[in-house]
Amino acid sequence: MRPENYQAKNHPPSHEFELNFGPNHPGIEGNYAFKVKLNGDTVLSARADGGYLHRGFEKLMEGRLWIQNIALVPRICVPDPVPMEVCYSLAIEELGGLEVPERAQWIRVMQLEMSRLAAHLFAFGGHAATTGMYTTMFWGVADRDLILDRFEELTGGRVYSIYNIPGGVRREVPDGFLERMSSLLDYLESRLPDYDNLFFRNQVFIKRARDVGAMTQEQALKWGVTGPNLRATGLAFDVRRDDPYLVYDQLDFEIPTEPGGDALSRNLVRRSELKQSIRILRQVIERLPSIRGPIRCPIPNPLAWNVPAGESYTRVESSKGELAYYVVSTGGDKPYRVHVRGPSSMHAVQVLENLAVGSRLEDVAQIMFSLDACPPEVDR
Amino acid sequence: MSKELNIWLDNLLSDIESVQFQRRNSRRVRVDVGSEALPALLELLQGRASYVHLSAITCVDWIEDGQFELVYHVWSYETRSLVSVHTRIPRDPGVYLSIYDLYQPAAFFERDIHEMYGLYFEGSPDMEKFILTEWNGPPPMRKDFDGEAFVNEHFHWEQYHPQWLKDLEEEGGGITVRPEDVR
Amino acid sequence: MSNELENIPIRQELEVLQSGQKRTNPLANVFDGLVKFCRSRSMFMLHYCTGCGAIELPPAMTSRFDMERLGIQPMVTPRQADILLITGYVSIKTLKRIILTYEQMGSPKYVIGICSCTVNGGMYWQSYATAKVLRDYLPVDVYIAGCMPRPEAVISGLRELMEDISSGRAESWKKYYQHYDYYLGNQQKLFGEDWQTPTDIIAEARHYDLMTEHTLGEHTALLEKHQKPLEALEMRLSVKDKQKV
Amino acid sequence: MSPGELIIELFLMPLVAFVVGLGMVLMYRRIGARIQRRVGPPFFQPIYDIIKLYGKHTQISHGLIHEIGIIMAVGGYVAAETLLPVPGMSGLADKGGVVTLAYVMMIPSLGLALGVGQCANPNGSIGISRALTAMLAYDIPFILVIFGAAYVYGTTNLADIIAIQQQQGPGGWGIVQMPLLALAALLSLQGIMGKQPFEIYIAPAEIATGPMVEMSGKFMGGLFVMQCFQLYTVGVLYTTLFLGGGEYWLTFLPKIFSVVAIPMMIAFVFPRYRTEDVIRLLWKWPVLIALTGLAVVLR
Repeated sequence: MRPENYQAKNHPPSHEFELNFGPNHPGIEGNYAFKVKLNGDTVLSARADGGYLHRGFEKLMEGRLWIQNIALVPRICVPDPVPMEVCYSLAIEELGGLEVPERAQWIRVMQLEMSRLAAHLFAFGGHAATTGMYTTMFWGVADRDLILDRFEELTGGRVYSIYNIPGGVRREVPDGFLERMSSLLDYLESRLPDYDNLFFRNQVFIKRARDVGAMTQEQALKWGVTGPNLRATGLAFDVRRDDPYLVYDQLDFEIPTEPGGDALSRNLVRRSELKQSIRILRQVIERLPSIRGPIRCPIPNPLAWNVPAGESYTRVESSKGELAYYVVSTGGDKPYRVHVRGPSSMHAVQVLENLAVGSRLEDVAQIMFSLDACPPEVDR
Repeated sequence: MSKELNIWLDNLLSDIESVQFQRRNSRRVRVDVGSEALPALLELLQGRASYVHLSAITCVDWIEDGQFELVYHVWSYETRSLVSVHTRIPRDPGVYLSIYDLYQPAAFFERDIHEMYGLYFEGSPDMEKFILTEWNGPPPMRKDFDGEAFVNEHFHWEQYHPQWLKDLEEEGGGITVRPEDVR
Repeated sequence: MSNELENIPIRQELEVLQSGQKRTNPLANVFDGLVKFCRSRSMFMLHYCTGCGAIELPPAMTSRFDMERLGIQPMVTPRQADILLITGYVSIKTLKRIILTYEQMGSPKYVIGICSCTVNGGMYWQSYATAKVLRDYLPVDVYIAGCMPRPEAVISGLRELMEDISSGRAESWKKYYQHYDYYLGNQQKLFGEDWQTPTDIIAEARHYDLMTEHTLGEHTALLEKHQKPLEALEMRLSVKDKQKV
Repeated sequence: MSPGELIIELFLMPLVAFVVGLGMVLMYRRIGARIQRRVGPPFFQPIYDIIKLYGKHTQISHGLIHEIGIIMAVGGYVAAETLLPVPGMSGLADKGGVVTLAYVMMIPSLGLALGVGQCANPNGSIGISRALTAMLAYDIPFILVIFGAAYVYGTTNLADIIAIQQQQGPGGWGIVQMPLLALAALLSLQGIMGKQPFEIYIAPAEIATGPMVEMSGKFMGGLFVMQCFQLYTVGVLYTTLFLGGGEYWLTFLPKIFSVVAIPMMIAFVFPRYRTEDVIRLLWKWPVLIALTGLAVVLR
């Protein structure tokens, strides 16, 4: 049977050609596409093409109740959903003037850090897979699954927990959860040397990832890079420390940086952040039993809740970078406008296009995965 | 709030007219400015006060006032504070100036606002469609575009009427509020 | 419109086709059975994350749930794939690519709709950008509902498909040829009248001997009217260095 | 040997190679699964895959050259199997010899290049150009090793090489006589098999599995069969040159399986090198080791 595909056309002789990357391509994170123009193996230009995951969240939210949107927001970033819920809840709390009980804040921090651990394990696993080392991905995803088990125990949902509501969290921490969490952290810590040997100190990987997609600190600031990608250029900026929310100002943690600004540095930053997240979680486990009190403040009937008019801009540090929500209320039972500023909207479009130029074809996927771009955040 | 910011904000008031500012808390400042003075204000913020990071540009459609509100959120890594610059422009004809020269991340946000609201930014490097390349309708985020009506017109939903429901209905029960009624 | 589809007696038709295919040679029947069995035990799934449900596929594939022990492994191009997993909501832009991908896959091919969104729009029922009922556009073999279904549910859905394949029930790919007019009509309604794909489904239907009275109709007539001759994808080329050429 | 026996052997040798190769594919996938801490595929998985691929309804051909390419790819290895002596069967080994074998082993890559070129898929073309470059890289140490081995044994006839080694017992095996050449051969084996870190020409994340991108149905099945033959060929060749061949299947099979297991285990703990790094690495270390080995044996 003949293929349906196009007949090859005779082109004028040239060294340049265009290659489509995605949307159906294993070198793409999620459902995203870009077109690269190549000369031999060198990329001359790249052009991103998004919208494959567009659902019109911002429009949907305008048509739903404040509380209904809680179920909608985690879907905006699938690998790292908890910061979305927390950020949206923080915005409503600021608008409605709600005081979140301290215990709820600590539980939120715990959740955020669990989500960060899971997302980072997923991120460098994916990066390893683009360079052909599937073992790291297999291990990383399996270890991430153990964190998802704890999520399930705490919230009832594996991926989307819908656990944070304006005013606090939905459920009390189950009995014995903290002990199980603690033993999970012990396990993850014992796994870290394995990951080092297999991946982060693997000479072949270092040779592949060094100087790939490198940017200087000035470039990163100019392009609006945030999160681990910015820290990989040597600037110690973290929303958790510099614009603190919840109880992060009471926690003791470091902000790891790397000088290189390349794919290797970005991965090493994620590797160090795993350690910091484990450290934060240990502090939470230690402090949480001593903090008693309610887990949420009373809120009006959510089905007829008119949030006071005003606007708020809240930011949290997700595993990808700076995540922000701009919420406008006109005093109705639905938001007037919600704008989601996903960190990947910078990384996956401009930064990727800029970094891809001059790189090699075999490094394009590496650049995308090392930036940890999350296409649903871009498309929304 | 740090000291420099206070000094700087005082200077600013003398520099540009029609600027109102409001401190919301130690790290958030809201500034309202006329649309003609906004680029100059942002230039000052970036050049003189280290607000180098453009966090987001948000567009809000105030259809009753016939205006678009543009909010520029800029962050300073040094003073660790966020300034939200609000400005309003008429909804019609919906053209404004790009701030790409000042902040490169603006390219994405302006492109996004262009396809979602139909607001054109002069001087932006790339006003091509990005997300809605295969969308022929009006800019969907405008308030006068009714998404639900569009959906009801173009799509239909699966009918679900299993045997157990039929049995219930025979006994006089059944669904009291059907999904169609809610929609 | 989905009622229209239900009225079409697909099952009976297939049984007729299958009994027609029953060969007289007992050895050939054994061989057919073997091939069917192997099909069910070796499923290559296309590596295409169309929506958020794709986040539960890596756990299902990797060390914890290990799909490979059921003979399922990811494949990279549609040419080699047997099953297309539609993981979650499909935006209209993605749906076009899904149909292109589906038509490029080699028969027999199977479609699995994962997540509630593929069944009925799910929580995005209000959204202007997502298609609501997947089976209007493609024949679906198995639906796995849930938002999102756990890896266990994904695997149990795949096992159900395995059983369907080995018992010969999963024949939906034939439905696409037999009722092409219906599917094309829905696609045209969503994508516009000039929608066309590079694959000549009608010629393929003739090749497989799967033409029915539902294959051709008003929509395929519309397709022929708008069909442009297929050309190579546009390539912008420039010759920079003439001496090297 | 009577012509009748020869014909039976010519038929039987590729068949045996295919069956043993299926076992090797299974071993490859099981080793991967164990390293990745999971169960792995069932015992008959490789054969299920091949039957299924040949049983697909749609067999998309991109023209005559595409089909000829796959026939060359599989046929090249089938021809190679008849040149490789195994216990009880020596086929054409007397007439061919190791030099012919080295040539025959290049045919599959060239055939693949022909077939993929016909597909006109840019990913495939990039992949095959990488594959041919990699071939250039691993063939130089490989030819040096063959030269050294032929010099040591004083013959290029594989049947004689086996006989010489078996007369002297394990002490006379190639791996004892010329350890450096054996090491160089093991390194270039990784390249011949195309496993990580020399896997750049497949590279799913970059060029969507390169040469295989347009292969479907029976063409893909052909490539799966080719993979069985490939693993078998490299295993048997290495065993013949350095591990004394096999007198009985009972000793021969463990030898060839353990030879291919080494590159398989390496493959799962390394990412892939870039093309230029592949060439740099393969032209540096294995060639240096092989040249030193040659100097030792030529002294």
